[in-house]
Amino acid sequence: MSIFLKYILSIIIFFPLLSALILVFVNKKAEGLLRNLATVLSLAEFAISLFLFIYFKSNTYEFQFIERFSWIREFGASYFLGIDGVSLFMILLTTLMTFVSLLSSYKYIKDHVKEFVILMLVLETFMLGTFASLDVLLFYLFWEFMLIPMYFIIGMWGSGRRIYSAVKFVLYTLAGSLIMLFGLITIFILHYNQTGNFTFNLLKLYNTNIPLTLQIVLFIAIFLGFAVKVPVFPFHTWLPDAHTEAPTAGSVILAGVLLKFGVYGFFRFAIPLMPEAALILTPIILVLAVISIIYGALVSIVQKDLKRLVAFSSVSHMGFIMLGLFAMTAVSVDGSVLQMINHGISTGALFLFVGMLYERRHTRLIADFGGLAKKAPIFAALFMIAVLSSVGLPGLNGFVGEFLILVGSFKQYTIFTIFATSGIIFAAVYLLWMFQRVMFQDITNQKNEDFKDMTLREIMTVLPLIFLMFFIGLYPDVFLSRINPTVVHFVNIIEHNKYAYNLIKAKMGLFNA
Amino acid sequence: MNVNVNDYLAVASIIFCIGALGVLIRKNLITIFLSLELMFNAANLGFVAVSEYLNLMSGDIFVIFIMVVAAAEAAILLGIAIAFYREKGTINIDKANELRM
Amino acid sequence: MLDLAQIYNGYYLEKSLLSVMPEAVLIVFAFLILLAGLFNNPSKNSVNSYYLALIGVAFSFLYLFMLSDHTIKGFYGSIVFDKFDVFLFTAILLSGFLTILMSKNYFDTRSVLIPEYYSLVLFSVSAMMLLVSSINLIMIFLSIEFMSICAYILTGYLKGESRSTEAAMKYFVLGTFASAFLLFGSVFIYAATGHLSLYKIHNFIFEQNYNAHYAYNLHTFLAIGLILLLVGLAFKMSLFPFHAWTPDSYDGAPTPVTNLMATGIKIAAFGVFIRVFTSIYSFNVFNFYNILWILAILTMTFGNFAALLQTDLKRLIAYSSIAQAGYILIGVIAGGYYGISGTLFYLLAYVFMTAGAFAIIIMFENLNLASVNIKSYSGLGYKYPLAGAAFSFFLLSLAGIPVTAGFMGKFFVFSAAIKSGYYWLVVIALLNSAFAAYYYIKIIVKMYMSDNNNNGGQLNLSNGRNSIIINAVNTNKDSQSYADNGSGKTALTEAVSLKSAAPALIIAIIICLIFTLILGIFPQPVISFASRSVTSLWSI
Amino acid sequence: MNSKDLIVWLIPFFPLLGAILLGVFGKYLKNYSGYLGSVFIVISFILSTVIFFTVAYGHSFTSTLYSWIDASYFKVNVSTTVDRLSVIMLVMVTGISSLVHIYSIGYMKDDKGFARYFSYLNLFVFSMIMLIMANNFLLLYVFWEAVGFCSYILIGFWYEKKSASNAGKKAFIVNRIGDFGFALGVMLIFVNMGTLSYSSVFSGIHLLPPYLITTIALLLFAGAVGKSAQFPLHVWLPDAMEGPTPVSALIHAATMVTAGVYLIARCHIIFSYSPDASNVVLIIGGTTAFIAAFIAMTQFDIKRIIAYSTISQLGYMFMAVGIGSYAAGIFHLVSHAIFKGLLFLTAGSVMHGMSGELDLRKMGGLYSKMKKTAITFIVGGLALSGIPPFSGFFSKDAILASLFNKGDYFFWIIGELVAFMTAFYIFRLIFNVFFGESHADKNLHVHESPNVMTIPLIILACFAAVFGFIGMPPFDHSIFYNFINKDFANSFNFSPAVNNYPWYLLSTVSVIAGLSGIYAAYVFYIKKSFDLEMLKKRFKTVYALSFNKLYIDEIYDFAIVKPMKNFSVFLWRVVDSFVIDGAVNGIAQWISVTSSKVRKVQNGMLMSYIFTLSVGVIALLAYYFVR
Repeated sequence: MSIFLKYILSIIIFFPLLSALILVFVNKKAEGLLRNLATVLSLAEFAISLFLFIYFKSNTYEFQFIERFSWIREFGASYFLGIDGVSLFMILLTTLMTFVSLLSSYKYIKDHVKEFVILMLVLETFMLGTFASLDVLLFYLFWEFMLIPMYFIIGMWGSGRRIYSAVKFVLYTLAGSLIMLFGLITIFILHYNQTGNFTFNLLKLYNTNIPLTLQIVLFIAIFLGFAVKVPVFPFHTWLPDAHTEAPTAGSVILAGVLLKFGVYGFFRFAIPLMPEAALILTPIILVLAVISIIYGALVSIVQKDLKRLVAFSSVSHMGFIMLGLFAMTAVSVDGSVLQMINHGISTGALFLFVGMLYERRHTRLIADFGGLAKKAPIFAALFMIAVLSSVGLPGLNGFVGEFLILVGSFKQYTIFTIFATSGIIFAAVYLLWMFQRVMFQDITNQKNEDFKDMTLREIMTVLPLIFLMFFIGLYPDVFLSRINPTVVHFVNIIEHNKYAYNLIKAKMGLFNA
Repeated sequence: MNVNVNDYLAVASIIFCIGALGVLIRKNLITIFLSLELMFNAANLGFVAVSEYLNLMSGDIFVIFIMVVAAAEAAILLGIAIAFYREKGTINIDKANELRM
Repeated sequence: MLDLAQIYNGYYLEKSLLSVMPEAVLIVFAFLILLAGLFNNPSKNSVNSYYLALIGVAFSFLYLFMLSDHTIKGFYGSIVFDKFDVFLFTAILLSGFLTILMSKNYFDTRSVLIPEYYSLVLFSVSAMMLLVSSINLIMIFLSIEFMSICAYILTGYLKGESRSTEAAMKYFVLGTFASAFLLFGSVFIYAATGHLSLYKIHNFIFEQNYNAHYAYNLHTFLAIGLILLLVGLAFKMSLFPFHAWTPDSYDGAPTPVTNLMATGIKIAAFGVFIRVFTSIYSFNVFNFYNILWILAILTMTFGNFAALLQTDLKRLIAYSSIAQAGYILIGVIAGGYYGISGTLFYLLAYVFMTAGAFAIIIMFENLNLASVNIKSYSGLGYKYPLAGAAFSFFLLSLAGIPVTAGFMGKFFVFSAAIKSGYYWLVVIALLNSAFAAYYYIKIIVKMYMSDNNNNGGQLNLSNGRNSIIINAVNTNKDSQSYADNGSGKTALTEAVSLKSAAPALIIAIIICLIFTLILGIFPQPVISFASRSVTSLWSI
Repeated sequence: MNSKDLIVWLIPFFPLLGAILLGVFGKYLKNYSGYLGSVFIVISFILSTVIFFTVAYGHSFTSTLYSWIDASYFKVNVSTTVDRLSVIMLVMVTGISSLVHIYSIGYMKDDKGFARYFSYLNLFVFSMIMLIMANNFLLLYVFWEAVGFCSYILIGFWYEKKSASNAGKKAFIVNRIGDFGFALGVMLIFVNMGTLSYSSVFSGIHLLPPYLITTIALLLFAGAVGKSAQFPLHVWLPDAMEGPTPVSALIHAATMVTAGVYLIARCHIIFSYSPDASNVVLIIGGTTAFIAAFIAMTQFDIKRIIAYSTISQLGYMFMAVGIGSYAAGIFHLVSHAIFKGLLFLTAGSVMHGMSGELDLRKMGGLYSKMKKTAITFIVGGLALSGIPPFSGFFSKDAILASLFNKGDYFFWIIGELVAFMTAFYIFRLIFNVFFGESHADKNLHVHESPNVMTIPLIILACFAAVFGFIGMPPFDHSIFYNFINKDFANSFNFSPAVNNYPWYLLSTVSVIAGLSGIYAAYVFYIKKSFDLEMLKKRFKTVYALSFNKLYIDEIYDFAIVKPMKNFSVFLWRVVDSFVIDGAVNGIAQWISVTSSKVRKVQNGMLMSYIFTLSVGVIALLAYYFVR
């Protein structure tokens, strides 16, 4: 057991890859076996990841379950893993969402099942690695390769303009992350110039002293990489396309996990590495975040395609998360992290439901639906819960996160917060209007007459998410108590730097005019 | 008349440029090769002159090597030219435009 | 372990021989192959010469390994065998080895003279190695010419095929033209310094740098000399605007030869350039760095732009190799211990990914499945999942996606450049590699996601390049049709399965795959190897 | 957890249990779900009564269930406060809910969503109870939204009807607009006070600068405006009548819509410290009371008339709390809940008898056919009109007297005017529906409702008749005032509701206003002394304004909804697709065009290759010489 716990992160990261390897040897015609095996293995993975949760010490911000091996001596890169309260839940979210999306794709993915399940599991490994690595090079390795399985998933099993979307997704994010790579390398070199040691150890790089001007340049470079992933307002256009054309499982993973990487990157890398630049650029980023919130919401209102609507709603929701993170108060960052989990669950669930609609009717246009509640009451009820969770109805998960973000940001950034709060109105507008047109009213389209209600498997797919929606909504303390020490530490770092930043500001007369 | 090593190099350069222009302008494969030989020989001239001026041997040795190589190249060229002629019926280099873009 | 250097200690000529032992072995085997070709039954020729070539490479490796700890100067200081050589010899020999593995299957179906082919390959490999170990302008010129002459012949080796001949012709004229520049550059350097040995030139410039009385015309001579020398070397490295031969001769040459050119010649060219660079250019006389980084930017940008819309796979990889040359050049410009070892690492990584890609191309070519046109690759990913996956992996490596050797190489080179302060150069290179990803991904799209539904299931016999190109698989790309157990396949393609691909080819692919992966995930040993070998550059 | 706490937490527990059980197993419970749902609520009611007496004869107390959110310095518990205000609300809510549940068993009998209906209704009761019991602002906000959500699903209960689902959505969104303000208010409280619990906030609020208190008060009031359907956010309530009638009775008359008044009463300390905010409350209340009554006079849909009446009566309550007469406001809240619940339920009974007919032009002479309904309706109508001895008289009189006493004569006049209008429109309804000749379809079988529906009506009618006596004028000496005022006694600028005035004179004025309204309705609709059509023509503008609800919906549509939609389309089509994505694709396009040009360099001609090479050489040499 102790060995298991000592290497638990590696086990968690590479178990999916091992599973994928096992699946390679399964005959590709045995589709049922492939599906079941993949699902069971991903469930097992989720079960293993729960050990992290159980053995996680919640009263410290220190990294836990640390593993460290020398990797590339010449660069000072090491295989360095460790998690804190934030990455803990990101890992759990990843393992859960992978399981859910594998379970969701029994019907949706009809051909190339083998390739699909293998890619999903490979993707899982890389996502987990990204969340767990504390070595910048290792992080980048996981981070960028993640694109490839996702690219295949969109491109091979997508619909409509899948190739366009897949290529756009890859190039867009690749461009961002390459610019980010530039920033990361520069910090690495700076650290070398200051200490004479090559190291990619994130914890050591935190101590790099970067001149302010360079810091701003580098922050912008790294910002681009993460902002594309989030995505923040002007860099979001890959998202609707990718979401819309991706298969359900792809959308679920994309919304549930992939978008989190941007915010996680800011939290783990961009801000702690360059706190002063982050503080200086905060107003600009907050403006972008607020624009994202309102812009995403407004554009969602008029979408005709269900998935596109949910995709734009993601832009809006991620705006909230960015707002909370960059407000940099303990409460708002707590809210942000919680909202990352929430968004994964809620939007993931929404995509699952949209996927079920698509499986049944082979259309995603809102106008083609209507009156489904009558035919599928269970579907309607569960779908409604997911919608409400996304709307941010109190009692469900979305509310807690959003409220913490807003209340945390309110004091310092009152105006931004007020604008952001207006997002809760728009959220109600676009989601409820969508729900009304899809589920309520009379059946106008004859094809909806034989709409089937959810099967047991489908219920099982969404049930964990629905459960979590209520659980986080009603008892978020389980999550917050583990997130909070990490977040408080994070905010303390910022506060510490704020002091320095204020000194610089005073010295330079920055913003004084 | 006192001939400076610079003058030799100037002459060599002129010959070199003539050769280069020949390569650039002529279309006949053989003529082009002759121009290339001219360029090689310009180099030979330069080496010999400098070698003489500096009272060294290495330049002269180089020249001998160059002459050998040039001979080898001539053989290769003829082979290629014949193959080319077999296929196109001409040795006009403009006919070689199958590989492009 | 038998220590050759000990035995021959003290005997100058023997020591000279020792310094070229790996090359000499190859040359001996090249002659052996020729001889064996004379006496053997023509039908067995192909097999025997193939094995002889492999054994030759193996022996060369053996000698390389035995000598690897020594630094031996020979032939009156025109050749040196040092750690730097060890690394590059390894890369070059690997390139040759992989080329030979690929060749067997490729030439089995084509009527050409087999023994001569293999001996030429060995000759050219030995020429590349000689080039890398040359430290004298004469030797550099000679090895370049040796290498080039072999390459010209190999390029035109497909007798009766006009593209091959045309490629050889263009390559020859341009190559000789560039050699003339190299020569003429040598003249001026000789005139300015009075030396032909790189290290003497190095010392000369080093001393003159501090000498205010350095004559003006000598100054000019040196500048012209360096520029013309650079032109000659840049041609071999296929830097823009001296790249023009690359796409055409890569395209026209037999694919294994293309592989040899893309990997071996490139390594040799960069190897010698590093030697020249570290000894001469690194003084930054006349701000040579400016020229170099402008060339780097132009090269990678041109390569990527030209590759973007390319539909011929061989040409695409040719352009991509131009772009790669741009990236590699960044490492050289970054210079220093870190930059040069990055360059070396990149070169080795480049061997594996490029050779791997060519091996797959040859495989598909040989299976008569696909021409080298991208169109014919659609759907291949489903039909040959492993080959498709491997090909994707090589392409991703070329694109510089992590977990592959290509990423590590790029990372190494770029961080070296940042270390030396070339921020903008790196930014441009990164942007370049972002959009370069497009054309690599385009191929993957074709293999896995293509959805143009023309000529479904119909045989397309075209006499494109002596081989029958059957567009059978490129037909119905809708993934649907492959799912239901090959209802979309024709009987012909059904018959041709992966198993008929030569084992040698598969071995080559597997080697490339493993090394591309290892270099991407656990590059530590190779990086140490490269770093160790770089030290010898300055220690002579 | 002692027994008191246990009882307190059991009150919301049973409705919640009911909601879950009925929601999940409703399919199998069939008709029993109605009984089951009602039983849970009745238990809740009994427990509430127990708590009522505990508090009435004891002290108010708080009870904490668990720590809900604990994020750094933001801590919120799930806990309740049980004081006199909340127990009154509790008893009222659970009592009326019980009756409505029982009534619904009959009303919803044949509906296929029977179980679903009771599940929703139980969920609503749970949320409402929690709203009342909450002891911090966040919990209040949570259940504030939750009741809104229940209202949303209940309004849209018959979701097949587009109008119903539209109305539900509209209710939710308009409420959200109010909640937007409310949420900001809660945040403002937190960032300034560092806590959200009532006791700490109320005890520390006076330390804040006045402008902040006013802002907080106004933001909270924004929430109240949304939830209590005050002008300008009243537009959702008339549409909400698309829901089943018992729902209208319970949610949109008796309980949820009064939450706004409850909120202000609960936060009376904040409002006491902010005269400006209180004035805003007063003005909004007065405006709403008048506007709604004005609109109600010309409507034909009986439920809509009652809905507007509700809005108008809520306006009264806001006027009361606006001048600080919280006791009077709460008193009217309770009595209004009773008689308005009664009116809605009887309207439902009428609908039930008329097979869903709502247009009063198609009714008439129903008195003889459904006597119980008619009588109870008239009792409700009289209570609404403020005719003694019905409860409405006492409660409305308390408000009007407070207004007069405070010196707000203008609003007193408005109040009296509205009293007249109220009596007019409700008797217009009564006369048109129950008296005169029948305009109903001849084939329609009009029948009295079953006992399960009429008995709750009778119970409510009895209460409507007698409840008022606990607030006998003079109000400040009444039982109710003395009971509730313990909670409001600490209010800073508390204005005693009534003080040394000739209360009987004021009462007389009110009664006269009510009676004259009834008489006017009698003259118009029974005696038909005037030609209505002619009057309509003469006062065309006024009539049109009233009939078209002051065009408020249209104005909103024109000024807000349409521009927003157009703007969204603009953002999507122009900004997103054209500008941003256009830029992205433009770059791609540019690269590809450039690429196609760059490729031409490689034109296959050896000569041009040599030329490029030579140019390269010359350029390099030029670099050196030009440098």
